[in-house]
Amino acid sequence: MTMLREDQPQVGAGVETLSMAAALNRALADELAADDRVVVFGEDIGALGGVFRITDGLTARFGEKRCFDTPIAEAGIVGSAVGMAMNGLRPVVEMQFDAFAYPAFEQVVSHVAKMGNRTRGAVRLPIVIRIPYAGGIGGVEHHCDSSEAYYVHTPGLTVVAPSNPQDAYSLLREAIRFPDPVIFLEPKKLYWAKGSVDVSSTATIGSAQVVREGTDATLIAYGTSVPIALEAADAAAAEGRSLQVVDLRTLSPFDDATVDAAVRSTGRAVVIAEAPGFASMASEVAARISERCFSWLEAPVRRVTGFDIPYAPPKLEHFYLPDVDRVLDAVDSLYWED
Amino acid sequence: MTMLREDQPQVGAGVETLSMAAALNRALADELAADDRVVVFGEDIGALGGVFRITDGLTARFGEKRCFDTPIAEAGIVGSAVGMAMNGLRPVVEMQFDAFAYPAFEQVVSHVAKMGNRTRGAVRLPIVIRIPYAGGIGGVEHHCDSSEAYYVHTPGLTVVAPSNPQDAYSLLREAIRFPDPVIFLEPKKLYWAKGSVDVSSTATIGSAQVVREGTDATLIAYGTSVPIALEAADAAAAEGRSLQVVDLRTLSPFDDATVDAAVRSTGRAVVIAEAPGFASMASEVAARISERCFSWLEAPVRRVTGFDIPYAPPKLEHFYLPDVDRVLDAVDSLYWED
Amino acid sequence: MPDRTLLPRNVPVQLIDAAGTEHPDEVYPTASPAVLTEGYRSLVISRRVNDQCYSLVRQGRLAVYPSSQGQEACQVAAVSVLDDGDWLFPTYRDSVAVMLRGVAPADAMTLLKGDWHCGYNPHEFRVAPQSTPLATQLLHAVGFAHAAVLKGEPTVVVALCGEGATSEGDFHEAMNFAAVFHLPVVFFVQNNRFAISVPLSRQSAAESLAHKAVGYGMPGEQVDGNDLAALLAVLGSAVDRARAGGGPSLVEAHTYRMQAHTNADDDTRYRDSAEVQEWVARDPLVRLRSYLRGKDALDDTTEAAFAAEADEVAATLRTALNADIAPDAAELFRHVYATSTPQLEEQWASLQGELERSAEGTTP
Amino acid sequence: MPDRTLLPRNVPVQLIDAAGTEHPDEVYPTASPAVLTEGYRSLVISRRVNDQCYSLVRQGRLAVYPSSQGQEACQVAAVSVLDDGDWLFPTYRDSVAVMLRGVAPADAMTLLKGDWHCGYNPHEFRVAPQSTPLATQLLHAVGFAHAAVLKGEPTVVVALCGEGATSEGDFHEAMNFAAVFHLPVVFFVQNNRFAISVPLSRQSAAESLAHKAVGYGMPGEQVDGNDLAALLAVLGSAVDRARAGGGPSLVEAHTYRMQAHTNADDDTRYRDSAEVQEWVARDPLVRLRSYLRGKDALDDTTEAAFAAEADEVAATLRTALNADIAPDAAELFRHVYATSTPQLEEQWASLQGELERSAEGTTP
Ligand SMILES: Cc1ncc(C[n+]2csc(CCOP(=O)(O)OP(=O)(O)O)c2C)c(N)n1
Ligand SMILES: Cc1ncc(C[n+]2csc(CCOP(=O)(O)OP(=O)(O)O)c2C)c(N)n1
Ligand SMILES: [Mg+2]
Ligand SMILES: [Mg+2]
Repeated sequence: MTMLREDQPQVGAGVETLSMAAALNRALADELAADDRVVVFGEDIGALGGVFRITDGLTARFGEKRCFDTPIAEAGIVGSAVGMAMNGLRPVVEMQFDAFAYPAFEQVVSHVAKMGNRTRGAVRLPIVIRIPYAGGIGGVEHHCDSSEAYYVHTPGLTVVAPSNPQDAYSLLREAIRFPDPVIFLEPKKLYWAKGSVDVSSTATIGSAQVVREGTDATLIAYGTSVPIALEAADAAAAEGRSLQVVDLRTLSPFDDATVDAAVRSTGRAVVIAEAPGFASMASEVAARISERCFSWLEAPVRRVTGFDIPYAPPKLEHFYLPDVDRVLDAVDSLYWED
Repeated sequence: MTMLREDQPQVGAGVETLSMAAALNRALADELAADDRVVVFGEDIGALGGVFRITDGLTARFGEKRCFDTPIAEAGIVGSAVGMAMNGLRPVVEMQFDAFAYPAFEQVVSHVAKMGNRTRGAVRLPIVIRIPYAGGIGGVEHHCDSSEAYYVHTPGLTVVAPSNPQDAYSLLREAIRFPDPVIFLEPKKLYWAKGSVDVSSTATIGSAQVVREGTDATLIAYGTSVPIALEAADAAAAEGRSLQVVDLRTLSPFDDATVDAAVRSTGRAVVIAEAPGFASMASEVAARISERCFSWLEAPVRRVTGFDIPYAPPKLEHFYLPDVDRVLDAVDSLYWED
Repeated sequence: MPDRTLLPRNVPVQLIDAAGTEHPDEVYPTASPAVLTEGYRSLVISRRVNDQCYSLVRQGRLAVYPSSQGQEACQVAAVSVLDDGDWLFPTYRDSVAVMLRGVAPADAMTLLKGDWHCGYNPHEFRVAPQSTPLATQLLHAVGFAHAAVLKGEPTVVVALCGEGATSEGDFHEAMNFAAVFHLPVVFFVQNNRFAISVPLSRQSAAESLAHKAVGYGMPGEQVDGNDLAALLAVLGSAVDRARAGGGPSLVEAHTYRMQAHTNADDDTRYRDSAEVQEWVARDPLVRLRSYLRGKDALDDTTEAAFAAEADEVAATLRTALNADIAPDAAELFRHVYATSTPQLEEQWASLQGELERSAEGTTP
Repeated sequence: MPDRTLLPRNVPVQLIDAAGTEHPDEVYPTASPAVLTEGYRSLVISRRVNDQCYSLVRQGRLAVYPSSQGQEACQVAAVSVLDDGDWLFPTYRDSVAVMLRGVAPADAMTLLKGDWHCGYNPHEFRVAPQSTPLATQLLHAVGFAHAAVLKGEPTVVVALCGEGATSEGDFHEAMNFAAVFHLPVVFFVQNNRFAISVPLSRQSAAESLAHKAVGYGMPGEQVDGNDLAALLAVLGSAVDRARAGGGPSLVEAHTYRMQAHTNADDDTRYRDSAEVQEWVARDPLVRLRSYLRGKDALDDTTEAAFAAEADEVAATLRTALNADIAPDAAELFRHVYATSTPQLEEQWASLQGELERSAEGTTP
């Protein structure tokens, strides 16, 4: 196996309309083609192509040595990824659903996150752990957790959550090329949403993006909550309120510069995330903004999050999920004096 | 085994001076004596009495059936506690150090936290998971994690962290009697700090306490950070600044009433915790206060926390740990206009 | 099961072969025709429930259905060997076993139809909630049995899992705890050859899964998982052993998952229909029927009665699942804690506010 | 190790008994006196390092020391069987093995003396960082070997753990992955009878730990862990087998932890000194010395040379650890990520501010 690296994707340059699932599949294929140190493995990701088909066709195209099924053992998957990365490969592993990543928690927290530090950089772990996250797909219990809080709290991890096919493509390629481990959270319910993807476009891990300009208040979202924020902004616009939307894209490290500038420009902020709100990513965003933008804030930072309960089952998830109305209610509560 | 329950401790009523370690040991003994459904197990907790001696003498006094060692398998310990609780016992398990609780993470998040809900209350799990947490003891890697963020974010768990022998005693007894699972975080470095303990005193899980009155700013702390907050308040008093100190005691559910009232009374707040700050318990406290006390706040809520790095080793932990100076610096930054 | 030979037999115990012919075994007796006829009745009902659920999921009445079609003999045997006070720890694929334990069929499908709870009171039926996180329930089973021993109760626990789940760390920890504490647990692995798309060969390189018992110092045995008679004998002996204080054991049943993993799965992506066809010939119902017919233990009348009973169970299930019951949002908050928290009270109040506003039509 | 008998031998392989008498084995050859003399040299150095560390921890120069006293033959053998390009995955108790692999003794003690890093570049010595979370490193070893196979490299990996660690789920998952993917890994369990205070009987009810191999379909063997000759033969054959494409195997060494778990432990709480005394008689150095003396392979001059060399190693270690090196706070932030983050930059700046202020004496 040579250490070949090419900066340009091997196939399919140009712009196409793809679902996020297809964009992720393409990103994997393009990295597998570009760098033969990349290996993809996990449960049901070979012949089946993954339960969400994100790895569809990869074994057929790249062979059993590059993309293969493992026994069902998540600590085993992540732990052996650690060893593979130590031995020069760049493993991309799939956790089937996010609650099923928990058996790997010790490996993630005590090794994946810490190896670079405990070897003074002599052993860095370029591992990508792909986790389909969040709900909205009518999944039964344990299939719709939003587990990002566990990962963003863990020093040493880089945590990414795209909200559209373009970012999914670019960020996954970037994550695979990243020198450090990346937790790559894929918003399940957006897998089938389409968008145009420029496969030659690159991404920077660590940068948020203002995805809609607005002047009255800033909505801060990531992953599944971005489309809701955008919809809410549309609805608010119809009522004459101009909402800015920031897509975090990378949760950790956090893009303070973009977020601070956005919030300071409007003086009001709502953070939207699907996970239970207590001690969550949304808490961090709210705490940071409240501290860093204190003198700019006209109103308390509101959080629209999941309730602090186990994820709701299919029949009740519409009660649970943050939606446009809930976002607009939060916006309404931002001490408007006019 | 009968279902005997007595409301009064069997031994040693009265007030005594005890270390926190001794107070915890006493609480276990008193509950073992009071309720024969209580069983204590874990790694090295039998003959050895636990690596911190918290279970010292319990096997000798109550026998192998009430207090026993298990194979080294943390998921095994927590998972079998689930089954025991289903079968009418009240297991109290020890995780040897907090990083060594991670192998049990799936059991904790997917079962311990959710069983009551998924059985509509038909199966509640009165389990106490004791975890010696945090640093300051010169421990080598993996021995000094502060992992509370992982637990407080998980719906269905109750998370307690005492800061003194009295609370340690009363809260542990209460935790064992609690109908739901409790994550009981024991601040390692305070194990040997002494205080007077009234074994007849009872505690309420869910209530914070103002442990020092003050008018200029509120320090919010728990576990290891409470003594630091108190020391800082002493130092500030010498400089003419009156700091109030709140000891959270229970991290989840959160005592908003006490905290809100405290912060509103001073208009300034600093949250102190040893864990890395990002998306942590301290983030939640800061975010809540910033939102709920917005109109009362004269300054941004400051957080004095661990850095977002793996816990520092013995030789460097003094750089890492929040200390009095850091707290006073934060207090100084609270927009004092006078 | 013999008490202390280290290795399991290297072929699965079989008492009635696929053609319905009996092969008497020197260790394991074949149950009486009366017992087996009763077992056949359960098989017929179980098969019917599997078929009914297959339709219900296509009609959108179940969110998902992991069928045990082809594995009904395992389902029936796992429950038949239990005493009333014994406990069963099932997985998501064992809804039929849950039902056979007394839970109303529609209640057994509660989670699968999209509700937030397991559908039954575990204590009432001595059945744990069906577990989805693989192998985790084995540890609960072990703890349950441990408590029984500590309390001096004669409970035996049967813990179910698939062959894929044996790869998880929790399987190992459960087996080891059970062996070290010498607990009355029977670990019953339904080896249906696939874990979703992944074949057995990717889960284990061992001689058989029953051989895993050796590493824990407990007896193991392989059994033909489509032979109800063999299952009753092997599981029964394991349960007897456990109850007599003989400790845990591991039973591997060789069977086959005849349908896709769930309705959401497409099994043509990873297996040949020819392989599925081979297993049709080993159907657990067909062979038992032909055995009982041969013994004159089953006549047309009885068969018709069983069919009618199965129809009725299916009809009840259909009716129950076709009923549209409005979900109650309050249930989301009600059971998270024994006593609600200030935070949940606030959150529920805010949701209630939303619901009231939208009921009042303030939202268009 | 024989290729495919299911069960390990039921007694540990022993070539040289506690009295120094040889017992030739039909499968495992005894290494030449020259090789064993070289091994004896390593044993002498290893013992001396253990003794030196015991003093250093009492002098506060090490934060903690988990001694391998009594287990030196295992430490020496684990490293001796490796080719230069092979990898070792050690635990916290294997500092001596790390040193024998070429790491300077003081560097091997880096973590134990209270620093934040493992003390050596793993790639330079083909030794993974010593792992504290039990059994986790076995999976790293498996992944490392898997990568070697995928890249077509001849690397063999030896993965160490204690008998207590075999109870962890990660042990199981590692064994299983290695077997399913047929990887060149030798799992080497140092069964020193105790996991801190917990005796072997509380970790396993199996015939032996080597019997666990059966459940994965790999060969297992027990060996006298205080007999360097037996260890070299059994581990050597396992390594050869792995290199030849024969897949993984499990070796259990029966040995004894002569000192407390670490200096922080009080072993009088859980074991009799009589038991410790029994094992003194089985010391790995004593028996090898008497064997080599009997073979006239070891004379006073050589012994004196070994002792002198050991003294020198100990002296170097002492000097290095007695040096007070001021800790550099910047190191806390430097290696967390390949590229630092805005948050860490801010945090480091703020710590730097504190340090400068206190250096300037603004804090009294
Ligand atoms: C810890 C965990 N990891 C992954 C999954 C996803 N998953 C659900 S069923 C399944 C296959 C299980 O196969 P097996 O144990 O053989 O049982 P079967 O479905 O064949 O009855 C997988 C991987 C899960 N439920 N839990
Ligand atoms: C996952 C995990 N749980 C618990 C511990 C705490 N611990 C450290 S050493 C030890 C005993 C290990 O015993 P064994 O595997 O026999 O190795 P030995 O110390 O005897 O060499 C324990 C319980 C740990 N390091 N990791
Ligand atoms: Mg299966
Ligand atoms: Mg040991």
